[in-house]
Amino acid sequence: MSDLTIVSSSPHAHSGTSVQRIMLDVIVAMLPALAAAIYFFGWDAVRLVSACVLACVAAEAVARKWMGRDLGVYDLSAVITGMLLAFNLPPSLPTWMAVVGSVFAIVIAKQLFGGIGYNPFNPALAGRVMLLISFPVFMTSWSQWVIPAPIGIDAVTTATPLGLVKTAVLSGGALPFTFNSSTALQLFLGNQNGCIGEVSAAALLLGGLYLLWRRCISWHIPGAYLGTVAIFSGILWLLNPEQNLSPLFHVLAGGLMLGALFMATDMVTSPVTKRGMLVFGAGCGVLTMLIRKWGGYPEGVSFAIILMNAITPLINRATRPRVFGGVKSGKKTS
Amino acid sequence: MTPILATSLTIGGAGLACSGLLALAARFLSVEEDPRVEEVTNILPGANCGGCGFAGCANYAEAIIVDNAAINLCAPGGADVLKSLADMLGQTAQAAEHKVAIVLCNGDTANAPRKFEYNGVADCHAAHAIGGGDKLCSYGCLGYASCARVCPVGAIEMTGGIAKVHPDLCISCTACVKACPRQLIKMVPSARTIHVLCSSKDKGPAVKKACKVGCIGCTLCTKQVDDEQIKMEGFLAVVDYAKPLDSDAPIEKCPTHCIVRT
Amino acid sequence: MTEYVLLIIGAVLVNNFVLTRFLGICPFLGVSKKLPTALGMCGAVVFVMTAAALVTWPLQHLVLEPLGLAYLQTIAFILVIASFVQLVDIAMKKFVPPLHAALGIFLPLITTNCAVLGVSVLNVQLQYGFLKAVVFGFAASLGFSLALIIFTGLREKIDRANPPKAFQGVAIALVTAGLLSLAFMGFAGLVK
Amino acid sequence: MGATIATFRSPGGIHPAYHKDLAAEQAIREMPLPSALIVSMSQHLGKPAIPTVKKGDSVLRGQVIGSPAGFISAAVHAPTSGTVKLVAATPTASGPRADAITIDPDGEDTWIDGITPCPDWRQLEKADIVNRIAAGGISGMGGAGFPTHVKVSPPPETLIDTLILNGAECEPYLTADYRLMLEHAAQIWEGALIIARALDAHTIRVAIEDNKPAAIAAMQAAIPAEAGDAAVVALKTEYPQGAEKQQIFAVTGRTVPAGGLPLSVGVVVENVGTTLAVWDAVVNGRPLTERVTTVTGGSIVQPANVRARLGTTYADLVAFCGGTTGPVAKIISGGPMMGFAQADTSVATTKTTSGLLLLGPDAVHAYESQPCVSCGRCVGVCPMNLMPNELSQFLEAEDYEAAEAYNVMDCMECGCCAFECPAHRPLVQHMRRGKAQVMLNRRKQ
Amino acid sequence: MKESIKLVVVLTIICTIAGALLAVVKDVTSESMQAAAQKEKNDAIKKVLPTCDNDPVADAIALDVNGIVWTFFVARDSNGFLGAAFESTSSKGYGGDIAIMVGVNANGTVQAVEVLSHKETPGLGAWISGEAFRSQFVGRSIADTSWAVAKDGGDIDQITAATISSRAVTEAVKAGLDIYTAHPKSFSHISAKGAPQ
Amino acid sequence: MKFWKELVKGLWKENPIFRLVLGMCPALAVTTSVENSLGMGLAATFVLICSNAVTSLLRNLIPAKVRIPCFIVVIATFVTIVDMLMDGFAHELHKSLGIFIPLIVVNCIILGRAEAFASRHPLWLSIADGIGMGAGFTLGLVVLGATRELLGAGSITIWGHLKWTLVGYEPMILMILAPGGFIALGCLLGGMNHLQARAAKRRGTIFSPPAHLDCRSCTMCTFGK
Repeated sequence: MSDLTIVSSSPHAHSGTSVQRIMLDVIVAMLPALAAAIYFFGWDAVRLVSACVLACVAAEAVARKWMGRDLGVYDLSAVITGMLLAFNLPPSLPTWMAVVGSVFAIVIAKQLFGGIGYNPFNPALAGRVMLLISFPVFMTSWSQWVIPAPIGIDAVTTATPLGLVKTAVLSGGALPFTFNSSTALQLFLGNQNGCIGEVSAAALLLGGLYLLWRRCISWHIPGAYLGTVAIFSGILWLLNPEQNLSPLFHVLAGGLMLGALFMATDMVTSPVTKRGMLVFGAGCGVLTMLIRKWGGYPEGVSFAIILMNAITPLINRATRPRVFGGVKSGKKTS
Repeated sequence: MTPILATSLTIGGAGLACSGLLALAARFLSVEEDPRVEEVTNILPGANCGGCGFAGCANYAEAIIVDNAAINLCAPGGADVLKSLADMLGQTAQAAEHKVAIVLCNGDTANAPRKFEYNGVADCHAAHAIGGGDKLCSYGCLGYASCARVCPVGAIEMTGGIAKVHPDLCISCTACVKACPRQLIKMVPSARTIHVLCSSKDKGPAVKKACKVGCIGCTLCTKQVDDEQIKMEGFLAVVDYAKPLDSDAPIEKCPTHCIVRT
Repeated sequence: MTEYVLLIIGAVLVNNFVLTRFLGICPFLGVSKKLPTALGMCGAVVFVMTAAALVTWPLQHLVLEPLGLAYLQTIAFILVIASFVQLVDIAMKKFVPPLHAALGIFLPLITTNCAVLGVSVLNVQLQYGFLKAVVFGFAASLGFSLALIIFTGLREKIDRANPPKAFQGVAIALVTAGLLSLAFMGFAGLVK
Repeated sequence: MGATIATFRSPGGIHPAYHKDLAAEQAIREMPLPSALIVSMSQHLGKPAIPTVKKGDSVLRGQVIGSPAGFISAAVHAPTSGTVKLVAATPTASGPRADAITIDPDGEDTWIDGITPCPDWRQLEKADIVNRIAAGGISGMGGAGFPTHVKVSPPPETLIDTLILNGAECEPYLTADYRLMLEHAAQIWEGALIIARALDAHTIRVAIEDNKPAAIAAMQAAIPAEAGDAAVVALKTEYPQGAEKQQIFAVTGRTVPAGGLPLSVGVVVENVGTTLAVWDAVVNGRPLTERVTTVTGGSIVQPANVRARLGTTYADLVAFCGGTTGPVAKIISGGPMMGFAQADTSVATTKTTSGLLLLGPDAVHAYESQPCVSCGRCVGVCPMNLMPNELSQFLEAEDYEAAEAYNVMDCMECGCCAFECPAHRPLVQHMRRGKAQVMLNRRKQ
Repeated sequence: MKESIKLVVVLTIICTIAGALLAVVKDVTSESMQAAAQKEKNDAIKKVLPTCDNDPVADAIALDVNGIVWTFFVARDSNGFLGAAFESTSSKGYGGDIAIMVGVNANGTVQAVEVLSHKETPGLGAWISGEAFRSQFVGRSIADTSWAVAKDGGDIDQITAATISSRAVTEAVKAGLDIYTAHPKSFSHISAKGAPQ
Repeated sequence: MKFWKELVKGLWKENPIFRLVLGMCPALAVTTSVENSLGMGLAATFVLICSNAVTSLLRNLIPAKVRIPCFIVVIATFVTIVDMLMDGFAHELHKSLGIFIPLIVVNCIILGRAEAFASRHPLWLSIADGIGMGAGFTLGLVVLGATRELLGAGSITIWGHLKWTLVGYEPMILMILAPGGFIALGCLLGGMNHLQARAAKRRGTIFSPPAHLDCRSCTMCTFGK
């Protein structure tokens, strides 16, 4: 540093926030869910999370080095990608597959576009969807319980609650279990089969609240997302309670909480305007329910969010705020 | 033989019908348009890449003829297309002397100190607008590559904090001339190799303070030439490119070495 | 009715012409730089693909098949589609110049595009009736338009991105298309 | 009767650390004449004034040394008596060079003849008030420097019903207006009455942020009986409440159309400092030759509010305030949000110099310009409802047409976006560059 | 105008020549094209009915059940009626229609199942054409089997993560088998040699 | 020598897939296996050689205005021939290539070469160009097909006889599905760009990766004009 004064454009003050700080907050917010994952799945959770995080960070460093750029791992975004990806994996997945998913997420979905900020799709989700399509058998094999079997939902089964519902509905049978307050509590606390990070809605909510408090996310996306899912499933439920479970089930089951609070809210791949966020959240909700209800997969959160990622630039365009004092006209928003 | 005949007749008939219809349509429904538009369309590469800002090559062609759009917007076409267009439209009718761009500043980081630590957008215009640019010399090259970025052929290289044009790559599009906020880039005949690489209008002492290789207005060089091939404009020696000059004397005499042979 | 709705959902989302069937990749990659351009392209594609389905079905079922000349399908289709579009182009220029200004340049561009010929051939292969064939042509073009519009939005983002030198241009566009196609896999199974 | 609370909330806004405690309790100090004054001809918005003196001339305080170069321009007066040492193009605080007249003070500080006080201004015609303001060379002292005589002579068909005195002083660090309101409330009110009379405005509002209760109380207490519909409005403390359009909305609920002037909604906004200068010019007949500047920042030994002659160099101001503590990393003319960083302290004060800020290395924030992470914070805080994220990326790609379509011209460079940007992008600089280029492109057409 | 006429003439000539050329090639290849298509079907039938010595295609029986025509390719040898093969299509596949060929013994048990065409996901649903899945149908009849996949409580083990495809095949086998079993009379008169009456 | 040059340029210097970025539809659609890639490549090569030859022979007989329609008819004829031949003699392959056989007719490489090369060069050079470009196209398809089949199916099979298997590898089904096609081609293209940039650097020239599809030589859009 020379003894010359620094000259820059105004403003000369800054809020002190930084990308790294925000990422750190997100990591902190994921800790409760991580704890829940370790509690429910034990060694497998530790194994997958550490494999994914290490692979993501290493892939980022290697890719950036190969591209002749700075290391770039200090912003911690690769750590988040790793954790999120791990959260979206079934506990029994072989480690090498988790590593492949991590490398795909970081190299193909992120660094090829230039790294943080440039990626159009959420890397963790891209990695997850890639794994789901590449290794469907491994990605849909759910391990048995390591803690006392849950009540209400068949304890021996190796399927997720959503998977059970899908199978039942597809074969034209009745709903596989009744959904009451005790099952709801199970789902809320995490006593269910599923990906390691998605099972405990309570832990995820805790993290989500922290993010809201830290202003890392706004309520718009999760609110619109969860609300739309509740309304959509509520309508289906009212129309035909024999074939559809209650909105509460749909909100608590599967990866919805994880998706709505941690993945749909990824800043890079979600809209920047408040109206856009509402549209984005609602779109995620509709697509999730569309896939859950009529699609080939029992769970639609990942696909819904990644599809909405794709139209985020269009949403941003369409929901451009009207300039203060500007006339009401859409002529420039094409 | 019948199936072969039937097939021939069917396809032949189809060909006849289609081409006949088209010929009729072309005859009776044709719309008058400037034939030059088609001519330009044919010159353009037809990539319809939209890079020029128009929807496709035909639209661009129309814009060139009707709205006098610039003819140098076609990147895929490159210099060839530009030349053909220019020839066709007579925009550079006279076979002008081939000119190349040159940056009239030699004050690289080693020779020209900074006056403050600039922290902001790496763009010459932006830097120039803040405190008049971070270079102590308020005329010198800021080195934020605004010219290099607009060069369609990558002929401008940033070395030692100043821009240098590779004359053999330059296609004389003058984009860089317009891009420099300090008007440092001039088009000069490519045959000329002796230049005064300074644009500072400041007086000698001020220049000396701001740059080790600036023109201090000592007028020594003007005395080495016989026909004002180098003359003084205020406190700055300027090469008159209209007059031939090929003498090493001014280069040797210049005390700050701002006259160079490239 | 349900049948047609499913046909449309199938052609737009599940078996998207561009993203799963790989038809019409050239305009998909080539005309996705700016949204207005892409929209013009979409208009032209919807028109031409529907028209192609409309024209080639009678050609196949009323001319070629009765004459036992079904094997002339390719050559007949391409001739008729190309001439028809050219005709429309000329007529449009004459009678509705504004529309021609908006869609005109795209018409010849996609005349002989594989999506257009593809929809005609698929209609024959899938043995669709006339109405179904036309609806399929229309739905397929909607699918193309959807993919193109989404991709254009993404493209405007990735054009500002910072890929490594070797991946600039088509390469990164292809990777993006791949990720978009990956996302569209979520619609699998929506229509059996 | 307490102050009215503003009910309307304009979009966006931020809450920076204010640091006002550094100088808020420092009463205004008169600064003695420095050894040289460098009086710029470009102290206002619009065309620079034209020097009317040359090297060697002797001048008297209040003498016109720069005559306005058109309607939207302002006269410049000699701040003291002395000799003209130099007339030359000199760098200004905002960057570009402008003519400046260097005066060697003779120490006498003799006023020019013909200063005519006018305590019974109530007898003056409107045009006379405007003329006296124009003769005083008064321009906005809040920052932009719009010539005041232009502001107070709206086109005849325009009806102005409200005058807002801007005492928000929303910029961090700055306390000059605050001190003026505490120490000169009565004179400010009288100035306000003068302007209101010139405008035929029947409503006067004084807008002050609610983090300055003392100023609110002082202005409230000083409301003159003759002021009709007059009140002090407490604004929610939020940057940039001092921005004209935002303040008009907060106080009156009226929205100035994008690209339009406050006149179009019947409002004129004057800074309290300007109002005081108007009072001085109309009542005392004295042209604008000095102003109060807050000299503050972590590197100033004795932060203060200084009444100094126009043309006092920053170096003299700093010396008057006891010099600096430790290394100075950034010198800012104005407030931290919209002020201009300086290479050194050789620049002199002008009518718009509301503050001088010297920051140490620890208080300086550096732009690193990482890629935009689309967090949308800038969109949320933009008081003009723009999308700085998109704009900065358009401008990085030098796509000025797209930037224009995204309303870059409506940016007022308040700095909220860059303040909030976690990627430390120099957003305001992008906007400035974009605005300049768009103006250039428009002029070409 | 002259230009236009030239255009029409040249294009017409070229088209005519092209047509002729195509007709010739068609003439040359049509036999092998038909043969190839025929061979494909025959091969499939051969695979599911390995022991017959007649031409099952020539001896096919058509049954009209509720408006749908089912074709049974009858297999015979010197001992008489061996069984039949039928083609069955399920539209409930994951990626589209699944067409299978099933060979049935005279006593109504499945002899072999071949997958003719499908659009199932490679590496997943596509395993329906794998030996492991197909072989579990062998020896089953309508009566002794619960015709559903294990997940639905039936006897057929579905392919992991490809229940839909497995279910579709199972249903397709059952559909044809049902008809075969329900119409014993249609086959009972088939003798060793002569064509069915 | 000239003949030789035209013959080899398509393999690397002007490779239709990796340099000109042409014929994307079949390049993505049929490259799920080496077998299909090879079939498609050979079919396209056949059409390319024949249409190049005919175009070259007719090049002085056809008036400029009907050039394109005539070329299309010629190409469509050969495509139909290939379609019929394949149906008759390579039935399985015909089935798996499906709709993409008739679609060779709209593959920009074919018309592009006819228009850009064959209509301006003598027969023997045109044939060389057809062989070279066809070989380049086939090579591109096979490389892509091999990558996708190996990663996506874990093995490579050619006509049921030659078979290599990646032992102990769990196939990534994605690679033989649609997204895998895009991603594999994108990555291969990026890799090729990288190699060429390195080669260019060694030669001291500047390399810029293809920014768009090179449809310069395809003039299909001027049909009938």
